[in-house]
Amino acid sequence: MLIPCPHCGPRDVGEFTYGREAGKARPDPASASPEDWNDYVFYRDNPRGRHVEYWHHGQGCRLWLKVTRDTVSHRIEGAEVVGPWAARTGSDA
Amino acid sequence: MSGYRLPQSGLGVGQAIDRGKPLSFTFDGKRYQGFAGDTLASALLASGVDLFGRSFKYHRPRGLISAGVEEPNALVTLRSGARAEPNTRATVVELFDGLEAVSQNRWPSLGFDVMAVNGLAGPILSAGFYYKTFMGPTRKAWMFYEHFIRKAAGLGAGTTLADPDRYEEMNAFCDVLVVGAGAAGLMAALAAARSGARVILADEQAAPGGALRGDAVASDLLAELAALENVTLLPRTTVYGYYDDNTLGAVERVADHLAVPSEGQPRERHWTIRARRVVLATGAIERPIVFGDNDKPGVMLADAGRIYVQHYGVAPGEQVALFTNNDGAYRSVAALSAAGAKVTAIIDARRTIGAQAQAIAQASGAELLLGHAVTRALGGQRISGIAVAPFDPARGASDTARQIAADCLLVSGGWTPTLHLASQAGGAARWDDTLTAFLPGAPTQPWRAAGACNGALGTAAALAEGARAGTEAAESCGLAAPAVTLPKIADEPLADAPLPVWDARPPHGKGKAFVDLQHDVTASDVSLAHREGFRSVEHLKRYTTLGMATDQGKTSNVIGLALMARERQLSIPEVGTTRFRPPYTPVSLGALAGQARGGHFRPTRRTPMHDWHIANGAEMIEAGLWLRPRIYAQGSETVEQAYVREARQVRESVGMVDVSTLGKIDVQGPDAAEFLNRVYSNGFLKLPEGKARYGLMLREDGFLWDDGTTWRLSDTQFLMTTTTANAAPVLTQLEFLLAAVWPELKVAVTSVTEQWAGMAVSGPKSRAVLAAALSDIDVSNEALPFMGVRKGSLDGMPVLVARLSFSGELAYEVYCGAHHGEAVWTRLLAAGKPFGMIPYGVEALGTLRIEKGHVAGPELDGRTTAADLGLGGMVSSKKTFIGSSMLDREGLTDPRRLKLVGLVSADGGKIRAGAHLVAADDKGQPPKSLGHVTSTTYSPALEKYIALGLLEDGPQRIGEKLVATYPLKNIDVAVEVVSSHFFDPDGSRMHV
Amino acid sequence: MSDAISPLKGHAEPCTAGRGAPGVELAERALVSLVQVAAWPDTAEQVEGIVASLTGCAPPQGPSGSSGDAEGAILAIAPGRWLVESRDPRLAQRLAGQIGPDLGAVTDLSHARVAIRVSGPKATWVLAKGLALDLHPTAFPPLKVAQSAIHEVGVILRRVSPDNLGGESFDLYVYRGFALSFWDWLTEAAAETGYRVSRPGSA
Amino acid sequence: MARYSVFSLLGNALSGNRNWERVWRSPEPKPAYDVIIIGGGGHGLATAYYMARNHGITNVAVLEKGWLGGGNIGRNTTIVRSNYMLPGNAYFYEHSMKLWEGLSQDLNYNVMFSQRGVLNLAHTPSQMDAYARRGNAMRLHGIDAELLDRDQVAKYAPGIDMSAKTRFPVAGGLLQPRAGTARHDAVAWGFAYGADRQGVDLIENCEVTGFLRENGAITGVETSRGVIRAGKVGVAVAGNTSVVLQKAGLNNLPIESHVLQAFVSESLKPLIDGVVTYGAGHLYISQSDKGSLVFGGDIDGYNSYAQRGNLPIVKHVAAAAVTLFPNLARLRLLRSWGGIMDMSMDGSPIICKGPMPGLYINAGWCYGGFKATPASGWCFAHTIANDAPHEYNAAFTLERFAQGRVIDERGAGPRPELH
Ligand SMILES: Cc1cc2nc3c(=O)[nH]c(=O)nc-3n(C[C@H](O)[C@H](O)[C@H](O)COP(=O)(O)OP(=O)(O)OC[C@H]3O[C@@H](n4cnc5c(N)ncnc54)[C@H](O)[C@@H]3O)c2cc1C
Ligand SMILES: NC(=O)c1ccc[n+]([C@@H]2O[C@H](COP(=O)([O-])OP(=O)(O)OC[C@H]3O[C@@H](n4cnc5c(N)ncnc54)[C@H](O)[C@@H]3O)[C@@H](O)[C@H]2O)c1
Ligand SMILES: Cc1cc2nc3c(=O)[nH]c(=O)nc-3n(C[C@H](O)[C@H](O)[C@H](O)COP(=O)(O)O)c2cc1C
Ligand SMILES: [Zn+2]
Repeated sequence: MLIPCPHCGPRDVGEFTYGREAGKARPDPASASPEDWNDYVFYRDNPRGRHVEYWHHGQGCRLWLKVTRDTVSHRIEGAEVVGPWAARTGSDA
Repeated sequence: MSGYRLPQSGLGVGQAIDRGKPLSFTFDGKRYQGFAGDTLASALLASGVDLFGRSFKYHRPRGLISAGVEEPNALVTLRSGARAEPNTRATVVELFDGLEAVSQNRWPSLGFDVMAVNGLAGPILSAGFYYKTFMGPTRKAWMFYEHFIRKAAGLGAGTTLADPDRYEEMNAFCDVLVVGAGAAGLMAALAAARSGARVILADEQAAPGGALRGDAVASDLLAELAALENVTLLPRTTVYGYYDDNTLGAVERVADHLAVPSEGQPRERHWTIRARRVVLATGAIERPIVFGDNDKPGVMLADAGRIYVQHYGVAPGEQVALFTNNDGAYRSVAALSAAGAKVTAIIDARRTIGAQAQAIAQASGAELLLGHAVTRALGGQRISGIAVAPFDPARGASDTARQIAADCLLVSGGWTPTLHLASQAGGAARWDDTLTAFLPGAPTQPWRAAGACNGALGTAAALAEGARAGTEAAESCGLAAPAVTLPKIADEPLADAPLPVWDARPPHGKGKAFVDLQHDVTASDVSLAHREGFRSVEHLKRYTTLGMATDQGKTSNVIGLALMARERQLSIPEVGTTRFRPPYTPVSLGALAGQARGGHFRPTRRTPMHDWHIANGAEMIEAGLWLRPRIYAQGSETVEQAYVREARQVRESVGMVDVSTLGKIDVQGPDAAEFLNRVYSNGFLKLPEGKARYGLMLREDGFLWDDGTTWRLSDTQFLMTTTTANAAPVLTQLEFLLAAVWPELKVAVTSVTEQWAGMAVSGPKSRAVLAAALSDIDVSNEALPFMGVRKGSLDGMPVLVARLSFSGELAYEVYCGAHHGEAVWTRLLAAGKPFGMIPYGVEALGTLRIEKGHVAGPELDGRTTAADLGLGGMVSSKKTFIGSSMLDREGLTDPRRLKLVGLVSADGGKIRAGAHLVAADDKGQPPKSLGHVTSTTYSPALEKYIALGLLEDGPQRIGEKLVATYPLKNIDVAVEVVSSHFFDPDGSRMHV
Repeated sequence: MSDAISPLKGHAEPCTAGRGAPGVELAERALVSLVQVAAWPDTAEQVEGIVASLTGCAPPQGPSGSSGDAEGAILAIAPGRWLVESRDPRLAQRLAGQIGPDLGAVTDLSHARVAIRVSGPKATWVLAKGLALDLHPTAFPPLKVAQSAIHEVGVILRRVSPDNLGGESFDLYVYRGFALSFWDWLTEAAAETGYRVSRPGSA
Repeated sequence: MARYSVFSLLGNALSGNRNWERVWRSPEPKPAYDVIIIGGGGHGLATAYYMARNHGITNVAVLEKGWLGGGNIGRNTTIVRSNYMLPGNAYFYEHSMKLWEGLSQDLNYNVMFSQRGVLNLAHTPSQMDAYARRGNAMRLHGIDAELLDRDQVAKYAPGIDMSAKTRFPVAGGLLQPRAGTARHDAVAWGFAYGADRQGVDLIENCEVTGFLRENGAITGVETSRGVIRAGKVGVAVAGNTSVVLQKAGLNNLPIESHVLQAFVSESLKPLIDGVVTYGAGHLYISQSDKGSLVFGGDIDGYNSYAQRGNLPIVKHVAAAAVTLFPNLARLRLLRSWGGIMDMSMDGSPIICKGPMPGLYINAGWCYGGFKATPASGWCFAHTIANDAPHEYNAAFTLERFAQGRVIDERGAGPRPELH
C-alpha cells in the first residue's frame, strides 16, 4: 500500500502508523456528556468500504494525515494534511 | 534404461546445454554426469534415472512429470548440512559441479520403501479418514497416534543448522513491469521500452524465452532489450505476489546456480517492485488427463518431453507414446522426431485433427490412433506399456482395451493459463469454453495480460498480444509508444480447442487414478468428498487436500474442479476455482527477511557512553531498542551483590547513572505552557523559568500512561522528558493533539532524545562533585534549589544541570550534547574520584527508587490510575486535560481497586516480582489473590528484602501480615504491608 | 571540538572491503552545526528569508528541496520546517537571536545526528537496498531531500548537487544512537559491490 | 447416521467407500425457527451445538453467507491456550480448555486437539517478572503453568537461537503444557456434524441482509434466501460484526475490523514440536501434523475487510522466524492469507444480550477466538437460552467500556491495533 503524503509524495505504508478513524471530533470537555466521551474513545463506525482515517507519517515529515481509503479494496481516494499546515499543503489524490 | 542423451544433431536439440562442460554430481550418493545448462532433472533423465521420489500418503514411486515449476513429484533435498534444502523441485535446479541431492519420504531406500504398504490400505486411508478415527480409547489417545502420524507425514527433513548464506532486498520503481519473458513478455517489454518507459522484465527461468527459449526469435528480441538502458532484465527472478497499489514481490536467485555464493554476494535477493503498470505474460501450464495408474514413472507432460529434447538434448524414453486431446501437443512429436527420438504411438481422443498435426504424425512414423484414449498405464515401478481403448466424447472410453508397449507416455490434456498473479489482483477468473480453461478476470489493479496466460496460446498470437499490451501500458503512463513490427515466425501447430477430456477411465477401469499427484488425491477421493457433502470447491480442497501441496495444484486443480462439476452436474465455471494466494511458487524465508536477521533483526540504540560502559565491565540490558548498563560487576559479584554495593555507595557517598535513554522532547512556542497544561494531569502554567516539575500523563480513558520531569528553560521553551518506553508514542500523541485537537496553539515539538546525553549524579556528595567539576554554575542550595535548572558548561562543553532526585538523595541530572557525553561522563567521574564516586546501573537505580516508593514500568502497566498509585494529588480538579473527562467512571473509582503499598519481608525471605499476595490464613487450594508484587529489591538502606505491590484495600491493610506466594516455584514468603515510602519519607535527604 | 566523539569512532575508519573494485565510497562527514528551524504557518516566508540570509544560501526550491553544500545548506524537511547545516558553531544561537517565539522555534540538533556521505557509481544501487524511494535522477534530482527509513532507522537523505561532487552522491543524516547499527547495515549492503571508507570529515 | 470409528472406516472401505453419508444435511430454510444464529464459523456452530446439547433447543438454524467454516475458523493458526492473567478471562478460557480436552469424543469427530504446549519467550528480567505474575495468576486460577529458564527453553524448542549475538537473547519463558493446537477445519466440521445430528439446520450460501423488527424487538432476518422469522437471533460473525449489526441499527460498536495474515511453509519432517511465541518479534510458530510450519505475527494495523495483507508484515514475520530459528532461512513459504478480525477496545470478547430484545451478540475475539470456540458456544448458548449470561461470560458486556471495567490483558488501552 502506498499512502500519498501531500508533502513527501507517495510512500510505502511501512513509513506510517495508523491513528484511528477520523470521523469523530474530540468532544469539548466543557460541554460533553459521559456518553459523548464513551462514543469518542471506545466506539467506531468501522465501515466496510469508504473510511476516513488518521495516519501519521512518522518515518517521514511527521505530519498527521486524514486519508480516505476503501477498507475492502484498500484503494486510497486521497490524503490531506491535518492541522495548521493543512491550508499550505493542500491535498493529494 | 529409459531416458537418454540424444546425439548433437543441429538446432533444436540441447540448445541450453554446453556439451563441452561436463559436470559431476550425486543423487542418493550415486555419482552422475551432466552438462552445464542442465537441470538436475534433465541430467538424471539423461542418465536413465526414472524414479525421483515417493508420494506423500501412499509412498508410490514417482518420476518426472514436468520440466518446470509445476513439478509435483520430483522433489529432492538439495545440498547438505547447513545448506540442506528439502522439497526442491529437480526440474528447476540448475546443475553445478559437485551438486548433492537425495530423495525424500522413503525408507530404507527410494527403490524399496516400507511405507508403500500404505498403498494396500488405500481404501481406508481415503480422504479425511483421520477425522473419523484415532479418538479412543482415552481422551489423550490422539496424542499417542499423532506421534506416529507426525513422523510419517512431512516430505523432506529440514536442517537444524543455521543457514550460512546472506539475503538482501532491493526496492525498484518502474513505469512498466513485465512478468514473464516468453514471446508475449519479450514483445511487451520491447514495445513499452521503445517509448522510453522504465521497464523491468522478470522471468523465473535460468534464461529468458519461455516456450520460445533458445529460439532465434527470442534471442533477437532479447539482444535488442539488453541494449536499452531503460530496461532492467531480471532472469532467475520469480514475481511471487501482487500486493496493493501495484506493489509486487519478487525473488531473484542470485547464487542458487552456484555451489556457494561468492564473497559479498547474497544467495537470493528480494525485490519490492512498485510499478505504474504491469503486464502479466506468465504463460500457461500444460495439464494431464486422468487414467488408471497415471502416476507411474514414465508418464510425462507432452510439452515437458519437447523441452527435454530441445533444451537439454534428452530423450524421455526409447519407445515414446503420446496421449493428447489437442493439436499443440504434436509439436512435441515433431521435436522428438527431429531429434531422432522414436515416437511409437499417438493416441488422440479426437476423431479428427488439424492438417499440420496430421503431417507431423505421419512424418514421425508413429501409429496414429484417433478417437482413442489411454485408460491405464501398465508396468511395475515404471511404465512398460499402456492400455488403449476406443473413446467417445459422450460415453467415454470403453472397457475393451489393447496394449501398446511404451517406456514413456507423453500426455497433454490442454493448457491452463498461469493466472496466479492476475487472480491475486483481479476478479473471478473467466471460463473459456473453446480453450476449456480459466482466463484472467477483471483487473482490480492496473495490469493487462498477454499471451498464453490470456489464452493466446500460439506464438504469433502471443507476440501480437505482447506488443499491444506493452504499447498500451506505456501509453497509459503518458508516454508515446512507437509502433513495433512483429518478428516473423515459422508456422506452428495452431493452438486449437482441445476436446474436453478430464478422466479417460472406462466404466470398470482399474488402478488408482490420481488428480493431485503429490498429495495422492484420487478421482475417487473427489467422489467421496461429494458424497459426504464437501461440494464447494473450497470444501473439496480442504477435505481432500487437493491443491494444497508444494505445487499448489498447478497441474491438478482444474481437473479436480472438472470432476466435482461432473459429480454435481454443473458446468465448471458454476463450480468455480479456489482462491489463489501468494506466493505463486514457494519463496524462502531468508529472502523475505533480507538483511533483517539475527543480530540485525532490528536496529540497536546505543547511548553516548556505551563504549565506556562496555570498557568498564558493564553488563548491558535491553530497554526497548536501547542497551543500558544493568550492573558494573566487580570480580565474581552476583547481580544482587553488585547492585547492593552500587546502591549503598550512592546513599553513603555518590554515584552516577546513564539516563540518556529517557525520551526528551523540545516543546517551544508562545502557547507551550498552555499546551503542557492540557497534556499533563497536574498544573504547568505557573511553573517558573529555571524550574522543573514532575508531571503525569493520562490516556483519554483516564488511566495512567506516562510520567517524567519537564523543565522550563525559558518562558516559551520546555524540555520534556518521558519514560524510555514511551518516548516515541508520547511525541506522536503530542503531534496529534497539535494537529487534530488544538490546531490553534502555536507550539512546535521536536524529539531531542538523541541530542542530549543525560547522567544522574546522586548521593550526599553529589553537590561537592558538581562544584568541583563545574566552574560557571553555583550549585549551592540557594543558587540551585530543589527542582532548579541551570545552564552552564564543563571545559567549554555546554551543559544543563537540573536538581532532580529519583534516588531520594541530594541529586542532579547533568545533560550535555550527545557527542560530548563520554567526555562529560569521564570528567565528572574524575571530579568524583576523591569521594569514591562510582557508576551504577539500572538495577541499583531500581533499588533506590523502590526504597523511595517511586513508581516505574511495573506499576505503570496500563491498568492503573493515578489514585491507585497514591498520585491522586497530582490530578488537578481545577482544569481539564487529556483523560480528565473519563476519570470518575465507576470502574476507576471502585474502592476495591488494587492500590500501591510497600511490602517488607517478614521472615528474611526474598520477595519475588510476580508473586501474588494472599491472606496469611487463606487455606484455599488455590488461595485467593489479593494483589501482586510489582517491583522488588534487597534494600541496603533497610537491610531487608522489600517490594512494591498492588493490593486490594492496600492502604487499609498497612501493618497486616500477608503471604507473597509464588506457586510457579512453590515459594511462599511472609510479608508485612507497609507504606511505599520506605526510606526517608519526608524527603529530608534531598532537600539539603 | 576535540571532546566530541562520533558514535562511528573506530568503525568508520579508512579501509577497502567487499567484492571487486569499490562501487561506493562511504565517509562520515564532520558535523559542526545542524539546527532545525520551525516556523508558524503565518511566518513561514519570513523565517525562510532569515534562514537564507543568515546562511547565505538561497531558499530551497519546492516542498522537498534544498540549497547549498557541505559548507552550509538548507534542507526543507516539512512544511515550515528546515534543517540547516553549517560550519559555524554558533549557528543555533544566531538563528535563535533572529527567530523569536513570535516567528518560530529553533532547535539545535548538532549532536542528534551523524552525517554520512555515500557516493560512487553504485551509490543508488546500495541505498536502494534499504530505501523505499525512487532514486532515479528524474524522480530524485540533485538537491532533492527525503525523510525516510532504512532498516527502521530514520534517515534524512539528500542528493548532492553534481557540480559539487558529481552524479551519484548522497548525504545522509542518521540518528546518533542508531548510527552504528546503520553503519553495520550499510557496510553489509555495500559488500556486494565493494566499498571504500575514506577518512572521517574528508568528504 | 453411523458413528465414526475405525470399524466404520473398515466397513466402508470394503464397500468401496460408497456408503458414507453427508456429514451435515443441506436443508432448505424453514420459514421460522426458535433461534437463528448468524455466522457458520466456529462460534456460530458451537453455539448451535450446545444450544441443542445443553438446553434441548433444536429448532435452530445457523445461517452462513458462504461455505461453513470459510471465515476465521478456517484460516487461523490454531493455537489453543488458557494462559490468561485477569479473572474476567481466566475462568472462561480455562473452561474452554477443559471442553477441548474432551471435544473429539463429545463430537465423535477427531478435532486433533494436541496438547504439545505453548511457550511464550521472555528476553529481559522484567519480562520474566511479568510472565511470573501471569504464571502465578494462572496457578491461582487452577491453570497449569511453568516458568522455564534458558536451558529448559533450549530443551523444549531445539533450534531456537540461544546465543547472546541474536538481537533479543532469550532469558526464559512461560510454558503452558496443556496448551497446543487443534485442526481448524475439523473443529468447524465437527461442530457442524454434532449440531446437524441433533436437528439443527445448517444453511449455507445464506447471507443475512437485514433484520425484522416488531415494536423494538428483533423477530427475524432477511437473507439472500428469503425472510426467516425467529424468536431469538444470535450474531456470531467475527470480523463482520459491525457490518451485520449496522443492519440492526447499531451503527457504532467498540470494535474495529483488522486484517491478520497467516503463513504456512512447505511440509517437513518434525522440526518444531510445541508452539513457540516470540514477543520481541511478534511471531508465533508451530508445525502442523501434515508437516507445514504454521506461523503468524501482528495485524497489518489498519482497518480492513479484505482477507489479504501487505508486504511489510510478510517480511517482518519472516525476519522474526529466521531470527528465532536461524535454521529456517532456506525453508520456503508455501502460502499466505489473511482473515478479518473483530478487534475489541480492550482485547477481550463481548458475549451478551444486545440492546434490543431478541438480539444477542458474540464478538470482539481479536487474535484469540479459536481457542475460545467451545466455551464461546457454551456461554453464548446459555445466554440466549436463559436471557442471562453464564458466570464465565458475565464480564464480557458492552457496558464495561462506559463503566471503565475493561479487561485489558495488555494494558494498551482503547487502541485495538495494539491488542
Ligand atoms: C490469521 C488468523 C490467525 C488466528 N490465530 C488464532 C490462534 O492461533 N488462536 C486463536 O485462538 N484464535 C486465532 N485467531 C482468531 C480466531 O480465528 C477467530 O477469533 C475465531 O475463529 C472467530 O470466531 P468464528 O470462528 O465464529 O469466526 P468466523 O469463522 O469468521 O465465522 C464468522 C462467519 O460469519 C459469516 N458471516 C459474516 N457475515 C454474514 C452474514 N451477513 N450472513 C451470514 N453469515 C455471515 C462469515 O462468512 C463467517 O463464516 C486467528 C484469526 C486469524 C484471522
Ligand atoms: N500451441 C500450444 O498448445 C501452446 C500452449 C502453450 C504455450 N504455447 C507457447 O507458449 C508461448 C506463449 O507465449 P507466452 O509468452 O505467453 O508464454 P511463455 O510460456 O512462452 O512465457 C511465460 C514465461 O513466464 C515465466 N513466468 C511465469 N510466471 C512467472 C512469474 N510469476 N514470475 C516470473 N516469471 C514467470 C515462465 O517461466 C515463462 O518463461 C508461445 O511460444 C506458444 O507457442 C503453445
Ligand atoms: C492451520 C492451517 C494449515 C494450512 N496448511 C496449508 C497447506 O498445507 N497447504 C496449503 O495450500 N494451504 C494451507 N493452509 C491455507 C489454506 O489453503 C487457505 O489459504 C486458508 O485456509 C485461507 O483460505 P483462502 O486462502 O481460501 O482465503 C492452511 C491453513 C491453516 C489455517
Ligand atoms: Zn510525509
